[in-house]
Amino acid sequence: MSEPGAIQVVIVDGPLPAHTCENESCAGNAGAVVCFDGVVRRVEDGHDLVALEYEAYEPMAEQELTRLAQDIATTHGLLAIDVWHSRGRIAVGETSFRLVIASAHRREALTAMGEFIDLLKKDVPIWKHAVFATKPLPHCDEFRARNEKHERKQSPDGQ
Amino acid sequence: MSEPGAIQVVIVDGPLPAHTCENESCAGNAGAVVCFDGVVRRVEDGHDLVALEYEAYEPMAEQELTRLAQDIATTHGLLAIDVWHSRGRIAVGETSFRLVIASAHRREALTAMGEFIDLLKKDVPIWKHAVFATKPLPHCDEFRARNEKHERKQSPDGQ
Amino acid sequence: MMFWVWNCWAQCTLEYMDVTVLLFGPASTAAGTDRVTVCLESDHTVGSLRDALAAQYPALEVVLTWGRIAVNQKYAPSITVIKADDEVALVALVSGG
Amino acid sequence: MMFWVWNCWAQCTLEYMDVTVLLFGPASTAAGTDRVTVCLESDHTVGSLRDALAAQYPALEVVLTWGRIAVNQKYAPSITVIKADDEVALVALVSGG
Repeated sequence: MSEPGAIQVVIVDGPLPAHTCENESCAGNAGAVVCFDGVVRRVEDGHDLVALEYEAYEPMAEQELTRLAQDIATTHGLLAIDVWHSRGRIAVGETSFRLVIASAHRREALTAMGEFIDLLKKDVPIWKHAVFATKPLPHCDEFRARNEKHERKQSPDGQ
Repeated sequence: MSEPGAIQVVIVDGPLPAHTCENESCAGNAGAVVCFDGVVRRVEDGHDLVALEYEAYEPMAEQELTRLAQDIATTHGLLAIDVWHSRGRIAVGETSFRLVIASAHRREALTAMGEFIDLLKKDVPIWKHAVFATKPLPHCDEFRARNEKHERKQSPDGQ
Repeated sequence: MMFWVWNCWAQCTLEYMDVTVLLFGPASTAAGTDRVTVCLESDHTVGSLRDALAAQYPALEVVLTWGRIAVNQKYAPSITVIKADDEVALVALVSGG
Repeated sequence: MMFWVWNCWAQCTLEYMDVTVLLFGPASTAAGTDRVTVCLESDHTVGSLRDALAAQYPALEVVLTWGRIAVNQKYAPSITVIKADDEVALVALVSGG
């Protein structure tokens, strides 16, 4: 976080490195610095995972993350947002997503964090494919479930 | 975080050191590791602060933090909670409180985090005294406001 | 007046255009490729592109029910007109992070 | 029966006890000290302690309206009986972290 109101968006190859929740910046204005790490879990839908493979549509993913960060920062009056997302193969236990939010008080940071991640999943063109230990054909189940869900409520352009 | 379901509570003298949101542990079960840093802000009620002085009633503060962490971990099915709180003088921009929560999914971690901090302020016997740059008699205003509020709604034993 | 309406209709219907559509995630899995080329016959809007995609690539029909079209890396509503050099993608998110 | 009631009443009312109460934060500020000693005259419950504190240290009256009593580092309700060696504190939180 380089300066108050700063937005930083980074898409990196591979897992995110260990990270310190920095707060030296924000010039004494931040009362809360909240850091969210999204980590690859061993078990996905009851199956043992080896890794997740992330595919991003760049630079749209970066643009959408930036737009989202700006919207959320404005809505909640945040001091700074840092977003990091991996692409490529991320093993179990490794971090693929990181969101750091600095704000004057805790409530807006926590609310913004939940909101950001919900909207990220809705709008940011990044896909994950599960790599299972035993079972091939990774995301077919997920895909089929989604198709069935959406066959019932169709919208002309999905918006 | 040493093991799944682990609770760690630490009260330390002075500001908390920079900290990495660790997630190597939890043995691949954690999908979310959320780290909250409470930082001393420059401005408190419109006045310029130099520092906050934290006073703890130990070991009750540690016991209450542990009980709270256990309650919250059970309620939300969390994998691990680390709590750190400073005592003594913490300068503007320094961290006086840290809460790290690991859970399978993000929602329970974020909900638990907000809940934990609200209950901490209600139940854990730690007090802060503002050290102002210009104005002496630190927490008199706060104290007076609180008194006025409570004079109106009295409860026999405050519980 | 009659001439102007005819002229507009002729322009709109007669200018065929090939549009390459980038595919990702489930759209790419469904089509078995990371891009398809679709021929727009009527107008050149995103709405028509969706209809043409579904007609020319039946494998994409289901994904199109929830997927959104991005034009030049921005989500575009049905009325957006696609120009020759635009980058067009079918973005069908399942989950993101 | 009458004897038993009398005996109990006599025990409860006649055993005076000095209790040291630790003070922190606003309670300490109000009293100008970090501990006070209060004399319990009737029973030895937390409820009576609160009454005695307010009566013997009027400066604490306001803090007592929201502060809680902790006995041996646990919040204690009004009916808790205080024993001779218990650690007693007045915990009046303003905000914690």
